[in-house]
Amino acid sequence: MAFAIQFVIDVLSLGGAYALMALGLVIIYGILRLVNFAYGELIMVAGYTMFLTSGSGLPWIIMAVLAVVMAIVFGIITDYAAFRPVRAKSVTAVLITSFAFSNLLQNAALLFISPRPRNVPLPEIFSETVSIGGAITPVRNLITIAASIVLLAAVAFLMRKTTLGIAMRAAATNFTMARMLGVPANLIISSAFALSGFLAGVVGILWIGRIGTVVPGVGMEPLLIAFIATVIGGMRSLPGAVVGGFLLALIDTTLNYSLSQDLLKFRDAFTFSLVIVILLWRPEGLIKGPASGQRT
Amino acid sequence: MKHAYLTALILIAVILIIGVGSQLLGIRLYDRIATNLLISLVLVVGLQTFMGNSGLLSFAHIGFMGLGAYTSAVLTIPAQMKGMALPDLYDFMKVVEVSPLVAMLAAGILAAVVAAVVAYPLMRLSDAASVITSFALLVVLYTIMNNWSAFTNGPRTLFGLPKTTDMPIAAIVAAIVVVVALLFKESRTGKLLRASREDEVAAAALGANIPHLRWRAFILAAFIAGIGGALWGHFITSFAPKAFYLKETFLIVTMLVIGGANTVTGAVAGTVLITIAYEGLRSTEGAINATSFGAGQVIGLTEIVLALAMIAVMILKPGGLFPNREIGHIITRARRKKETTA
Amino acid sequence: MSETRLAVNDVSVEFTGLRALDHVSLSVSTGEVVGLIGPNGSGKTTLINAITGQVKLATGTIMAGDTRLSGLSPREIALQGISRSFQIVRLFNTMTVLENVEAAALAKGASLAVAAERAKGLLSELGLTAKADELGESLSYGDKRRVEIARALAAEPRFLLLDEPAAGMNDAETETLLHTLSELPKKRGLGLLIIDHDMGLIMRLCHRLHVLASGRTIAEGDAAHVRSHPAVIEAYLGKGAAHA
Amino acid sequence: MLDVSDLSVSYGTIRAVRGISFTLGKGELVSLLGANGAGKSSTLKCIAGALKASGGSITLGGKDITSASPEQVVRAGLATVPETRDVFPDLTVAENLMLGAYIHRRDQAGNRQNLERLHTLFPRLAERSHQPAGTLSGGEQQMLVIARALMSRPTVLLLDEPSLGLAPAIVERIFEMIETLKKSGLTILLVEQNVNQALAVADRAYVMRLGTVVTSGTPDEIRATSDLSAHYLGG
Amino acid sequence: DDKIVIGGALSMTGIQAPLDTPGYNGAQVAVKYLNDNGGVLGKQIEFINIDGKSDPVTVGNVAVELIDKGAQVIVAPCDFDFGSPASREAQSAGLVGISTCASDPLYSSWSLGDKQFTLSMWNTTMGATAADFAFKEKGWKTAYVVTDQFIAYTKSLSKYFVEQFKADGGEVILEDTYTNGDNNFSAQLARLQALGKKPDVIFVSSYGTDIGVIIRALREVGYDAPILGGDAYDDPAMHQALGEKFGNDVYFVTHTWMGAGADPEMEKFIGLYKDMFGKDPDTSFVSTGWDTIMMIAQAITAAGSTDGAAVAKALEDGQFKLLTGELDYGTNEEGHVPNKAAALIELKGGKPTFVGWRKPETLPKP
Ligand SMILES: Nc1ncnc2c1ncn2[C@@H]1O[C@H](COP(=O)(O)OP(=O)(O)OP(=O)(O)O)[C@@H](O)[C@H]1O
Ligand SMILES: Nc1ncnc2c1ncn2[C@@H]1O[C@H](COP(=O)(O)OP(=O)(O)OP(=O)(O)O)[C@@H](O)[C@H]1O
Ligand SMILES: [Mg+2]
Ligand SMILES: [Mg+2]
Repeated sequence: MAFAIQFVIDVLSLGGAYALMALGLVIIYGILRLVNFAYGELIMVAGYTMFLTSGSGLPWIIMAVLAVVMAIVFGIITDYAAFRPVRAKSVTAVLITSFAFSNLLQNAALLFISPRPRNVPLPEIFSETVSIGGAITPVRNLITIAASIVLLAAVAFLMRKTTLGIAMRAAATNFTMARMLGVPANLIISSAFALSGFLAGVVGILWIGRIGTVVPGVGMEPLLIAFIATVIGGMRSLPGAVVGGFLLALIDTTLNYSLSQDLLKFRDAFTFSLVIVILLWRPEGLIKGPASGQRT
Repeated sequence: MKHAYLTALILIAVILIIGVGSQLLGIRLYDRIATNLLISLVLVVGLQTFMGNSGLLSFAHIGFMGLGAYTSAVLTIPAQMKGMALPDLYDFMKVVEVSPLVAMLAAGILAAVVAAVVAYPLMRLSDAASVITSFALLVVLYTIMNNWSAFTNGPRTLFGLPKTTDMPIAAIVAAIVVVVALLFKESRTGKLLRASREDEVAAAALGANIPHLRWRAFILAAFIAGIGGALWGHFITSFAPKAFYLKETFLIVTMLVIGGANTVTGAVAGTVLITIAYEGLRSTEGAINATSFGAGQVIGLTEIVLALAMIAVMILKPGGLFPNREIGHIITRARRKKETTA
Repeated sequence: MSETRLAVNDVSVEFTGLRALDHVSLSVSTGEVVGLIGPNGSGKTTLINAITGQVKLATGTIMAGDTRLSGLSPREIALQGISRSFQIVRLFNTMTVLENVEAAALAKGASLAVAAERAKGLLSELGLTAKADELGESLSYGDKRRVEIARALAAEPRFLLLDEPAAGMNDAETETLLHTLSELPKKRGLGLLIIDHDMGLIMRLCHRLHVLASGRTIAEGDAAHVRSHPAVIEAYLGKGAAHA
Repeated sequence: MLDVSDLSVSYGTIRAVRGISFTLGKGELVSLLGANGAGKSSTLKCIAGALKASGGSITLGGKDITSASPEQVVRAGLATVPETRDVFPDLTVAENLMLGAYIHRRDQAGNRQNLERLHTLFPRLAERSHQPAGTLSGGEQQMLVIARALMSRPTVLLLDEPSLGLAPAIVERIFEMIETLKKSGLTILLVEQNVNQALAVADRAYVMRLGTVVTSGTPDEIRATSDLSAHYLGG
Repeated sequence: DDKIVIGGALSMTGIQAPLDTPGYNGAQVAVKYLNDNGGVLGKQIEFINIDGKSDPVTVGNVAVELIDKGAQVIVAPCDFDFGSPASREAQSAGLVGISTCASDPLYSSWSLGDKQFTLSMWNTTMGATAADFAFKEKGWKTAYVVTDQFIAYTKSLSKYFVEQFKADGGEVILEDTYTNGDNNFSAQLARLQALGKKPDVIFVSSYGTDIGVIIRALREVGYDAPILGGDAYDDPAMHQALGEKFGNDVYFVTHTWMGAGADPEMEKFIGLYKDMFGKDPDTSFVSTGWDTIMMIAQAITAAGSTDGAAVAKALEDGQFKLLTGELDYGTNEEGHVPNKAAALIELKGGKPTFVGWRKPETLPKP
C-alpha cells in the first residue's frame, strides 16, 4: 500500500512539474509555431534571480515573486531579441536564432555570474517531509502537484474563454493580416512569451527546489522534458502538453521502478525511441490539436 | 552543368589554400586549426547533402559522427592498450587491430548501415515532426554511446587511438567529400530531392518518391559523418561521448546555416568563416585573461560574440551567405551579364 | 498515338460531414479539351485532387485507358502520365526555371541528359528561354504560370489537368495563354481538363464543358448548350451572363 | 472621408507609387484601375498601414493616419480586403470571423447581429462555420475575407480585386452587395481588373499607370477616354 | 630565455571548474611567491592557463596551444578523463605533465608515459582510507554503495572502497549505479527501500552538484546513516547546498585541511592566499595548485634544467614536503604511484571540520 501511494505521488509530482514545463513550451511551440530553444534559460534566470537576491534579507516569497517576474521579463526579451527580427523570414532562421539566444544567455551567466553551482534560498517547507499512508514524501512534491493543478486550470481558462488564444494563433500565422484586423499582433506575441516565461519561472522555483543549486546549464533537462512531453501529447494542443507531461512521468517512474539496473542506464534511449515511435504512428502526437488548414 | 565544374574547382582551391597556407606559416597551432577546419568541413558538407537538398533540419548528424569515431577506435586501438582503454570490451574484439584507413571505411559503412535501418520510417515526416524526431534520434544515439560501456567505455574518456590524421589526409578527404556533395546535388536524386524541398505536394504530384529520396541522402550524409568521425578520432585520439552532442551539433548546424544550407559553397564558406571567428575570439579571450591577472576570468565571451553574430546574420541574410546559387554559378552569370551589356 | 480515355466513373468524395463530390462521372480523351466549371466550392478542385490521388474516394473508380488509377498514390498516378497544375502556383522557388522543368522529366525516369534536352525544348516553346537561369521565385505571375505548364508538360503526360491557369492574368496574358493551350492537344496528343472562371477563355478553348454544382453534375455538352442551360445560368453564370 | 495626397511608396529602390493624390467623400464609391504592377495594391496596403509611405500624407475623417499602425487604422474605422486571400488557414471560419470583430470583442451582442447579417449574405460561410479556413475552396476563402473585413463594422472599406477567382454568379452577387453597402452609407475604395463591372458601380474612378494617376473622373468620362484600354492593359 | 613557462589547461568552466578553479588560484599564489623570492634557477616563472572547459577535446587542444607558446611543463586538470589529454600531448612533446589532483590509478606512467605524474594520492588510497575508517574506526559493518558511472574517478573510487571494505570484513548490502546529470534518484531509492534493510554507512561516489542531490534525496526519505565519499565532496558550494539541515554526518577523504592542525606551512600559505584574493581558501583543492607549482619548482631546481627527462627523473627521485602531505613517487615501472596520506573531513551543520590524517596499512591493487 505504501508502495502504491509512493508510486502515485512520484508520478503526480513529477508529472505536474513536467506538465508545467511542457505547457510553457507549447504556448510558444504549439501556438506560435516557434521552437524556443531558449526556454530552458528562462528557468535558469529564475534560479539566478533567487541566488542574487538571497543575500538581501527579503522574505522568501518576495524573492520567489521576483524570480518569476525576471523569467517573464526574459521571456519578453527572448521575443525581442530572437524572434521578432526573424519571424517573417524562415523557419530555420528562427530555430537558429533561438538556439543562439539560448547559448547567449548561458554564456552570459558563465561570464557575469559564475560557472560554478550557486545555492538558491529555499523556504523551510521545501525540505520538510510528511508521511502519507506510510510513504514519506517531501512537502515540495505536494506543492508541485497543487501548483500544477492551479496553473493548468488558469492557463486553460485564459486560452479557452478569451480571444487571446485565437489571436495568438492568428498573429503567428499571418502577422500583417492580424494587424489589419486590429489585433495588436506584437503585443499578443509578446504576451505569449510572457506567459511562457511565467510558467518557466514557477517551474524554475519548483525544479531548482529539488536540486538546491543553479548552474548555467540547469535549463537543458527541463527543455528536453518539455519537448518530449509536448511531442507525445500533441504538439499543437494545450491539453496534449499536460497529458504528455503526466504520461512521460508515468513512463519514467515505471521504468525507474521496473527496469533492471543494467537497462535503466538506457532509460533515455527507451523514452526517446518511444517518442520516435509515437511520432511515426501519430505525427501530430496523441491528442490532435485543432484541425489544420492544409490542403492541396 | 559547366558551372558545377567551376564550383568544384574553386572549392578545392580553397581547401588547398587552407592546407598549404597553414603549412607555410610553420606554426604548429595553425596546422592544427587547419586540420580541424578540414575535418569540420567534411562534417558540414556531409550534413549539407541531406539538409541542403531535402530542406529538413537534422540534429542526428553528430550522432553518426560519434558512431564512426567509436567504430574506428574499437578497430584500431592497439591490442595491448585495449585492456586499459576499453576494459569492458567484448573478448573477441580485443584482438582486432586493423589499419586506420580500413577502419575509416568501416566507420563510414557502419554509420550508413545504422542510418539506413533506423531512418527509413522517419523519412516520411516533415516540418516540426522531423526536426524533433531527429533531435530524439540524437539523444538516443548519445544515450547509447554514453552507456554502452563495452563498446565506448561509457561516459568516460576513451583514449589510445593511433594518431594518423594529419593535414594532407584531412584535405584529401575534404576535397573528395566536396566533389561528392556537388555531384549528388546535380544528380537525379539530388535534383528531385531539391524539388521536394521546395514543395512536397508538387514534387509528389510529379511522381517523386520523397521518402526514398530523403532516405538515400540521409544514408550518404551518415556515411560521410562516419568517415568524418573516424578522421576526427584519429586526430584528437581521446574523447568522450559528450563530444557528440548538442554543443557540437549547434556548431556544425551554425556553420551550415550561416554559409547557406542550400549550397555546397555555403557549407564551405560557413565552415571557414565560423572556424576563423571561433579561433580568433578564443585567442582574444585568452589574451584578455592573460592581462587581467588574478582578476575574474573572462569566460564564455567567445560563445556570446558568436551567438550575437549568428543572430545578426540570420536577421540580415536568413538564407545564409550563399542562399541559392553555387559560387561557380554566380561567376558564370555575372560574366554572361557583363557580356550582354557590353 | 492511339486514343486513350481518362474516365471518372461515379466518383464521390467526402470530408467530415460534407459530400464534396456526389457520384460524378466525366471523361476526357486524348486530343480533347474539356472545361470543368461550376460555382465556388462545387468540387472542381476536389475532382482534380481525386484524379491525382490527393484525396480518397468514397465511391467510384478512375481509369486511364485500362489502368485503374483510384487507389494508387499520387506518385504512382503521376507515373501513369497524369500531370497537374495547382490553383495557387507551386513552383520550386529557389531552383532555376530550367531545373524546375527538368525535375518533372527526371521524376518520370528520364536520364539527366534527356531531361535537360526536353526542358530546354519546352522553355523555348513557351518563350521562357531567357528566364532559364532565373530562380522560380523571381518571376512575374504570368511567367510563373507558364513555367508551371512547362513543368507539367515535361513529364510528357497523356492527360493534363489545369486549375484556374488564367486567374489573376490580365486580358493580354490570357490571350497568349489561350493560344498556347489550344495548340497542346493536337501537337502533343494529350487530353486537357481545365478549370477556370474566365468564361471568355473557357468558351473559346474547350470542346466540351462539364458543369458541377454542390458536387453534382448539372450539365454537360458543348459551349452553346451549356451557356443556355437554365440550371447553369441559375447556379453559375448568373442572370447577367445570360444577356451578355 | 479619406484623403490621399502626394503619396509615395517604395520597395527598396523600386518606386511602386509616385506621388498620387485622390479623395473619397463620405458614402462615395471610388474605383482604382490600372494594369498589373501599376501600384494599386501598394496604395491600398499603404493606406491600411501595412506599408510605410515614403512620402505624402493620408487622412481619414480628418485624422492623419500616414504613419499609423494597422491596428490604429482599423480602430479609426477602416477595413481592408487584401488581394491575396489572407485567411488564417488553421483557424475555423467562425474563428476567422471572430477575429474580424477583434476591436469590438466586448460587444458580443452587436457582433452576433452583424454575423447573422453576413451569414445571410454568404450562406456558404454559415454552413462551413467549423471548417478550418485553409480547407475552403478558393472562392469560399474570398467570401470569408470579405465577410471578415465587414465584421469590424468599418466606415471605410478598401477592396482589392474582390472578384478574383469567383464564379460569375458570385461576382454578380458581390457587386450587388457592394452597392448595398454603399447605400447603407459605407465609403468604398475598389480596386478591380474587371473594368466594366467596376465602372458600373463606381461614382468616380482613377486610372493608375506606373505608380501615377493618369486619368480620373466619372465613369462616363473615363469610358470616353480613348486610351483607357491601353492604360489598362499596360500597353 | 629569461623565464620558465608553465602551461595550465585547467578548466574554468563546466563540471570540472569547482575542482580546477581553486587549484588555479593556489597555483597563482605559488607563482607570485616564487617570483617574489627570486624565481627558479634565477628565472621568473610565467604561468599561462587556458580554459580547458571540462572537455577532454578542448583540454588536448589547449595543451598543444600551450606547448606552442613555449610551455616547458604542463599542468593538467584535476581528473583522469578531463586531464589526461593534456598529459598525452605533454608526453608526445617530451615534457613533464602533472595533474593537480587526478586520483584514478589510470593517471600513471603506465597509461600516459614516463614523464607524467599526478599530485594526488590514487583512489586506491582514497577508497581504502574511507573503508578502513568506516569498518575499523567506526565499526560500521554494512554499506550501501552508489556509483556514478560518469568518469573513471567515480567508478574506481567505489571499486577500491568495496574491495577494501570487504577485505576488512564488512558487508556491502547493495551496489547501485547512477549516471551524472540524471537529477532523479527515485529508482535507486526504490531499490534500496525494497531491500528492507538499513545500512550502517552509505558510500556515494559521484561528481559535482549531483552529490548534494543524492544526499538530500536519501535524507529526505529518512536514511540517516553516515555518508562517506571522496575528494569531490570538497566543494564549499555543495556544503552550502546541503546546509545546516542536511550537512551532518557526512565524511569525506580529501587532500588536506585548510586550517590549523594539518600542516605547519599552512598558515603561511593562507596568509599569502588572503593577500592575493582577500579571503580565506575554502577547499583543499587550493593547496593542490600551490603544491603542484612548488613541486615543479623543486624538481626543476634539483634537475638544474627544464628538460623533460631530467625533471621527470627529479620527480621520481625526490621527496616532497607539501601542504597536501609528504609525497614520494614510485618508479616508472611502478607507474609513478604517489605514496601519500589522506585527510579526513567531517561535515557538521554544513561546515567542514578536520578529523585527521590517515594512511592505510594495506592498499588494494590498482
Ligand atoms: N479538407 C477539407 N475538409 C473539409 N472540407 C473541404 C476540404 N477540402 C475541400 N472541402 C470543401 O469541399 C468543397 C469543394 O471544394 P473545391 O476546392 O473542390 O471547390 P472548387 O469547386 O474548386 O471551388 P473554387 O472555384 O472556389 O476553387 C468546398 O465546399 C470545400 O469547403
Ligand atoms: N514586396 C515587393 N517587393 C518589391 N517590389 C514589389 C513588392 N510588391 C510589389 N512590388 C512592385 O511594386 C509595383 C506595384 O505593385 P502592386 O502590387 O501595387 O501593383 P498592382 O497595381 O496591384 O498590380 P496587380 O494588378 O498585378 O495586382 C510592381 O512593379 C511590383 O513588382
Ligand atoms: Mg478550386
Ligand atoms: Mg494588386
